Amino acid sequence: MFMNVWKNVRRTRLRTVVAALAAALLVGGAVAQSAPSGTLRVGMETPSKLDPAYASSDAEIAVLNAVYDYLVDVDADNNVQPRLATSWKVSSDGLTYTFELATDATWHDGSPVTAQDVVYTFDRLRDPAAKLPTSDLYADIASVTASGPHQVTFTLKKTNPFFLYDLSDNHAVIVKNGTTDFTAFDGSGPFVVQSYHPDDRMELTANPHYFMPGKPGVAKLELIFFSDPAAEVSALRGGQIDLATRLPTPLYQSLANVKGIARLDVPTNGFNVIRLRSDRAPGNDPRVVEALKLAVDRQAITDAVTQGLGAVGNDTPIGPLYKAYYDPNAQPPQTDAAKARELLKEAGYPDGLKLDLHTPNTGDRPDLAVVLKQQLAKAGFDINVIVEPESVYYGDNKWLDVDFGITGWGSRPYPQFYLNVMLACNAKWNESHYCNPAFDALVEDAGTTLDAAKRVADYHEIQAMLASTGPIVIPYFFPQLGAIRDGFSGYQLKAFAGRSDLAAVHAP
Amino acid sequence: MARFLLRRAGFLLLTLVFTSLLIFLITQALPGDVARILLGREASAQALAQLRAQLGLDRPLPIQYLTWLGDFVRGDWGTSFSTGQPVRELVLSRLGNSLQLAGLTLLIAVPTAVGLGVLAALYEESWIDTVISLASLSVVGLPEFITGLVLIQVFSFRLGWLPANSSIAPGTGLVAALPYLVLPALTATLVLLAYVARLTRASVLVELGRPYVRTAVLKGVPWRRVVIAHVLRNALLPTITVIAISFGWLISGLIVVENVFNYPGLGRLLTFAIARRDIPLLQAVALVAVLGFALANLVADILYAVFNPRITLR
Amino acid sequence: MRLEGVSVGYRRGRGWVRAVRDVDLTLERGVTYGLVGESGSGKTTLAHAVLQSLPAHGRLLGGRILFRGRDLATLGPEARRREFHRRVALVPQDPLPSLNPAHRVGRQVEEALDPSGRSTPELRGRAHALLEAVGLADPERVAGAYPHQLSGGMQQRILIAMALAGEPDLLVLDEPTTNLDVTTEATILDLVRRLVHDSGTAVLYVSHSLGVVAELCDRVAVLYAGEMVEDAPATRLFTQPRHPYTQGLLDSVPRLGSTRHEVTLRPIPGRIPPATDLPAGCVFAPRCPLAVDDCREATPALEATPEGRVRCWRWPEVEAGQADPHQPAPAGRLHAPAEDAEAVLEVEHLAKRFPLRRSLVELLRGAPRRAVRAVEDVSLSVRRGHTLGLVGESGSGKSTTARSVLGLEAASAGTVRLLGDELPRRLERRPASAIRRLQMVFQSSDEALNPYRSVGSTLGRPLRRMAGVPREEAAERVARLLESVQLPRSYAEKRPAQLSGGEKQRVAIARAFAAEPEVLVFDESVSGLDVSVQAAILNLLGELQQVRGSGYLFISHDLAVVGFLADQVAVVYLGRVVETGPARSVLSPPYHPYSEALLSAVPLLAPGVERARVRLEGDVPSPVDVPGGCPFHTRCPRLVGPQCREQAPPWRHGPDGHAIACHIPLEELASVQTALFGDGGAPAVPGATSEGGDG
Amino acid sequence: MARPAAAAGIVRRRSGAWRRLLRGLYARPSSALGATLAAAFLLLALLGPWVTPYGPLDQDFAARSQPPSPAHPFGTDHLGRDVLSRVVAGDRDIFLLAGSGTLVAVLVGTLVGLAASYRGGWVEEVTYRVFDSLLAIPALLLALLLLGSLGPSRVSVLAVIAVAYTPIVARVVRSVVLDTKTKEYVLAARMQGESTAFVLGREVLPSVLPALAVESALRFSYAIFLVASLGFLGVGVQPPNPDWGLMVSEARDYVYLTPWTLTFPALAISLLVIAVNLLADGLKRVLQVGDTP
Repeated sequence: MFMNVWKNVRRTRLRTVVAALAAALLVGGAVAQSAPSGTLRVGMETPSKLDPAYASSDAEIAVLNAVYDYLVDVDADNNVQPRLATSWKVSSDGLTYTFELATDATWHDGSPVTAQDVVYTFDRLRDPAAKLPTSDLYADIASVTASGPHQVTFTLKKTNPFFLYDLSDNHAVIVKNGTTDFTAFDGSGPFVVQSYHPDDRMELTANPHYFMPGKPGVAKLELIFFSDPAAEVSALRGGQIDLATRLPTPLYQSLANVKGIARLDVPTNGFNVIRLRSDRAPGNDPRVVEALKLAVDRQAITDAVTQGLGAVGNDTPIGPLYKAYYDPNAQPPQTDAAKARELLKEAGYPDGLKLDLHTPNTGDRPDLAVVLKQQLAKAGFDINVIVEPESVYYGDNKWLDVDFGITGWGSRPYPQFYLNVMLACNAKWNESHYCNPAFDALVEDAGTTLDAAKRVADYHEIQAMLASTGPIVIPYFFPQLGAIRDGFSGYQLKAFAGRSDLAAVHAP
Repeated sequence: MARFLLRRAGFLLLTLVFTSLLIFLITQALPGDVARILLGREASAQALAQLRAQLGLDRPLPIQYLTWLGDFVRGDWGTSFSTGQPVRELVLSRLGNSLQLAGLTLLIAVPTAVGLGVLAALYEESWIDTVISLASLSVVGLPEFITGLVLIQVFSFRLGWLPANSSIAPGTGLVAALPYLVLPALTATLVLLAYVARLTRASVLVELGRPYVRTAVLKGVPWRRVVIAHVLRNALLPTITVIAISFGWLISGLIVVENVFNYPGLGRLLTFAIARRDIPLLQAVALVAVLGFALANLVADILYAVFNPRITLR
Repeated sequence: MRLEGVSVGYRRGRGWVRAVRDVDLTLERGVTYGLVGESGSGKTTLAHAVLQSLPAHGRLLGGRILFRGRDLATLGPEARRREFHRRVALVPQDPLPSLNPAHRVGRQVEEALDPSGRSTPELRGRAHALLEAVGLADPERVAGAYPHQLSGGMQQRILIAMALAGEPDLLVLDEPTTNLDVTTEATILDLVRRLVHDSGTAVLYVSHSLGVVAELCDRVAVLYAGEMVEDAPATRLFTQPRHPYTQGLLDSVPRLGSTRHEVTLRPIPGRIPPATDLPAGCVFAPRCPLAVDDCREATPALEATPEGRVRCWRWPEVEAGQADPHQPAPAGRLHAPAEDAEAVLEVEHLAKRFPLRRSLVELLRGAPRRAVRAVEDVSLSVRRGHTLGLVGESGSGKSTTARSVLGLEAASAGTVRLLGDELPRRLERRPASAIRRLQMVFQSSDEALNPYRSVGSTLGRPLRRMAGVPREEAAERVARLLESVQLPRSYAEKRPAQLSGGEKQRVAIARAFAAEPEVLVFDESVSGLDVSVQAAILNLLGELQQVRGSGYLFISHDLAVVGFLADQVAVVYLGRVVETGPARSVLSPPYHPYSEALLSAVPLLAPGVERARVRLEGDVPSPVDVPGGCPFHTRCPRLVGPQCREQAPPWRHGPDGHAIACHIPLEELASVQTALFGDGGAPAVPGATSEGGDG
Repeated sequence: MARPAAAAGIVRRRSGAWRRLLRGLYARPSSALGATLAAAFLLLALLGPWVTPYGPLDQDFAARSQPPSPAHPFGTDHLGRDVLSRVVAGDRDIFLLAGSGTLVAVLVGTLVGLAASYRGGWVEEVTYRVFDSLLAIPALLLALLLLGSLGPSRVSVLAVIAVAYTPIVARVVRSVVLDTKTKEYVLAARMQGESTAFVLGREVLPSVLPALAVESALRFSYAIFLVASLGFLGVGVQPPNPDWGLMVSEARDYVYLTPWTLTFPALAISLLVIAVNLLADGLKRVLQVGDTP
């Protein structure tokens, strides 16, 4: 069971190493010579919100990542890497971070990137009055100041071991001082937007003044939007695009042995959470929660829904990707439908429990719902599956209200995020309405302590708690699947596909 | 003639006013809070209220309607909720693409369908008629999304003749775009084909049975001339109306076809707008489509009147 | 052209139905050959066979058709076009559908001159000449018009012009005047007679109308159930027919001037057998007054007679006067109604206008609202037990008058009184008792009955609702009602589709009588029927009136029928009554000039008898722009001066309540007009069925 | 005494009409095929759960993505669901959705059409002006707008069909009513003081029925199309319902792996639409209804 996961991880790591080697070789050779050349055509979902503060989907982040720069970046192995900040220092109390910015970075309009731009960016994102989606994330920043023309200093209210990761939040691309209208796409990033046709395509060219050496590798980048992954794969097969990510499992599988196309597969910490609202009946009865956990066969779900490509989950958002933080010993109870049925009877549902299961109609969630329905039926749950468009499920906060639902969560480079926003008592998106003071204390400690060993211990305890009694089921972590046309080099697919570095890609 | 046009245009206007009201009401009733959709699941209540006021969503409905219609007529189609881009440019650029596809479709479909219909009628109950009837019937049963998939399999993947995907770049010239247009146009054609061919056949048969055909034959007019100068001259008149009606089908068909082929036309924009609850965009696309349909009908009416001496253009 | 033993059939399922059997016919130059028969006789099929224009499912099953000595079956399509189609011509029944709606008339005539479709000034000149030859005064204008812009008479003239364009050897006229008004019919017949005479081509004239054939043809063949039963020169056929069927037809036609009190029509019992179900032996035997056992077993051959041919076993006896071919006269006599009967229905100054929509432009300009003035000023009075005949051509407002009286259309002005009570204008506002007392029998027998309801259900409803018959008695009353219209009781189970035209009309009459009305309105109620059936219905109406004492308002365009049935007659033109009075007075001089033209136009069953011809020029004016002054002045052949155009004509009263609206005094009219048939009321045809005419 | 006899007569006549209709349909191979196929689909829809080997949602993990075999004649999908059972369940679904949607449209369209066009005047004017505006919106566009507004559910799909097709049915009814209301037997009924309801129901309605039968069949075939298209676009019936269009849409991702999951629902849509079209054609011929664009 765990072998499977580790095999995946190892395989990917190996591939990553190979890719990195290749890239290094290329870059090494390129420093002297290469001007960007060739065109890369990327198929992706249709983005809509391109204001960094609101952008959230993979496609939207991919656009931001190409047009703008993050202060720091996170690589495929979850290590923090320099981007606009070339180096940084952390004070010994862990409350002051000082960043040195690249001095040769410029905006696409030619003006230089300065510390003021960074200050503006984060002041905007953390402004409590504006109530942007990032305001909570950055609530513990005391100040952001330009300590020099190219030096920025962040002061924190309390320690945060993940602060660098927070600074690399998807929303946190650095924008030019004073920007409020983001339709001009005046970024500092590797690509310059030439034209944008919403719901159709975006055409970009290499930024000739880009400050990172050897980047971008291609002279032209075309982002082509698809409303339908089947059409996207048709385009890939037909040679109209070169790269596609976020492929559904069957389409990914169908690309095996297709000449000229290489498949990409990385494990992620992205998951679908099946959550039972625990502050009211029937979810407020621990026996019901236990029955749910007993009724689910996570391995079977992984096999059926992800065709075995996913990593089996343990009902906790802390997956094997987090290495040391992950505790393989924190296991939900062994699948036992009979015992579950017994528990339901004890909880007052001798004839079974009727529940509506709400789920958005995207990704593999409808499939998950269907498989779940059948598994739960054996334990006496009578599930009525209600599949809705995302706009209905998320609209009017329905997802935070319903008793039983499936919600998708994207992959993050560190686990604290999930705990803060979906499981702590006062978490903003506590959809399961889980509230456990002991749990909250552990979360608080893990999120502030600078002691790595302590943090690992906290996380292990959290996992044990969630696996046994948390009102959530996380049956698997889905893989990130993609495919790229042969001849393109340097592409390294990340768990969150939108953060993959398109500037590193070289055309044949 | 001027009066005829004026009256027709008057009708058109009336229909459009009704229809726009309908579209406005339907779109206004869309579930889900527009502001939340705009700001995403992460937005706060305060930001939502602020945005609602900013969008005028807190005003009474009639005012909203009149403002919207007035703005629309004046060419201010608003800003797309989801992309923040001006709606008009977006819709107009897509309209061009859709018209291109629709034009090609009609160019293929109409002569083929009319030809087949006439042929089937002239050889009524012969094997030619049977083959044409069977072929058109089997095509009737195939929804666009199935024919599209089949055509892609055959012409793109098996034979490799045509691209499987039609996401053409904006500003692609017609000639360069042509290979990308063929499969979608063919798909859309198949549905129209059967409909137009069957009605053409029926119309030709009706005319063939009319006494004036016998009159012409008894005059000693050669059969070829009887068919062309007498029968077709009258039989193709109702076909004009049929084509106008099938334009409505075409619009429906293109919504599906554009999605199957990822063709950047109005149809795909429409599904995008619906998925994103992008109301200004949705309203504009719907109105433009309805306007197109109404204009097609107007043109058909005028053509019909011009070619039909029985209607006096007063 | 010669037809030798021709049989024509239609495919029905796997087999063939022989609609025409074993017909021999020779058409010669200069001879006008009449082909008469009732519906179902096969005359149209025969005409199509002659023209080689049978529908796709029809085929020549036996015999040969020779044209100028060549068997037509041996011709290829191109040869047929050149050798045959260019030499024969057809004037069809419906002129409008026979003209291409999309081409100008001139082009179509030119095409008849040169079928290749060229258009040269020379051709145009010839076309204009042709149009002039058929009596179209302004060929330039007519040639530039589209068919729908011309009147029915003009359209028929165009078709005649086209038929004559190729100088055909054979001209087939297929009921060319059936759908035209009687005055138009007369002018067209005049035209045909003149043209045929001038050109000397062979003519086949197909018609159901004995009168028209008598007027026009040299020789007549009678068809019955697909067989030719008699063939003789017209003069002989109409005076001394040899076949009992021919005799029966002649006895069924009401003659102008004969009334129901003087003459009894002798209808032929039964109906024409369908081609799918022919009797053994002589096809006419089941309906024949002379039929003996031999007739029912052996089929007679078409035997030669001194001047013609006849298909009857007993013709020599008829010829010798030993057998009486007449149908027996119905028992019982109709006596004249009481002269002093009270008026049950009174209509005064009835008017009905259908307003036209104003366009937006007109509305803004404040233009007055225009209207179709279907009925302008009609006053009528129907007495108990009497029949008032209302005559006029199409467009005269007869039907609208009827509908307004009945309240089916709300009248625009005027009053309708039933038994002295004024009725509301809309039917829906009228009390049930008034609705019950005033009933109507409609025009066409095909639309008169709901095809989806059985006869019993159709009749039961009014019995229960109007006559208050309790449910349990309804079945019995339906049966009695059926018997009263001489239908078997078992017909209650039948559906309209299973009935013949005459039977349907009987049911319709029964339905109207179910409510036991005081007044019945008949709107062209016998016009669509074959003569033998029509005769039976007319007799029935007379008997029913006698028994029930209802007043009839009888509307028809057929003067002979009206003259036969009516006690009083009113003549309408453009929505106005122009002449009214007792039937006998109206049908004899002095006439209103319009009535005179109508009467003069009626074909008489008397070949060779000459009489005054009064013909009307032009068409009936549009009811939207009714001419001022006397509405008839645009067409009046006796126009006297400007007063006709400027002043409404005064009513001039004669004896017996006879009144004429005309500027010419009665005496003057009487002095210039002659009786238009016989000598003022007596039958015009010697030997026709006068009373007690069995002999 | 008379009444039972009359009732028996009516029954006999009714069955006679049915027999004539059937005989007419079976006189030509094309309409015979259409009628047989449509009847087979209907029968399958009625018997569905009793004849299918598995439930439409039942998963057999051991038999995922199986090609057609004796155990699974149409194969299984990626979740181990039997495609045959799903297609049959989808058949039932399509009759329930497209069928009852059409039925509602036909009923409402007939009632409104009858009443408005018989009544005439401004009622007719307004009714048909509104209907014309509805018809000015292409069907799928209207469906998408309405579904967007009502939210995707089975009831919404049904409502959409009803709203989209009611005006068309009303139009057909109107053309017949306008023709029929001046017929003499209708006038005769008025002359007998019959109520408007009686005139509409007993005198006018029967003449509307043939055209209505043909139109219903045609509408049904378009409704199948529409439901499938909506399912395909993802705004109609939602998973896991075995809607044919939705099945095709879902199976698009699997076209290379398990093509049978796409083939069979696609085939089912096509066959049923063709069958209903053939049937409509036959009805048109037998009931002698003219072609209308």
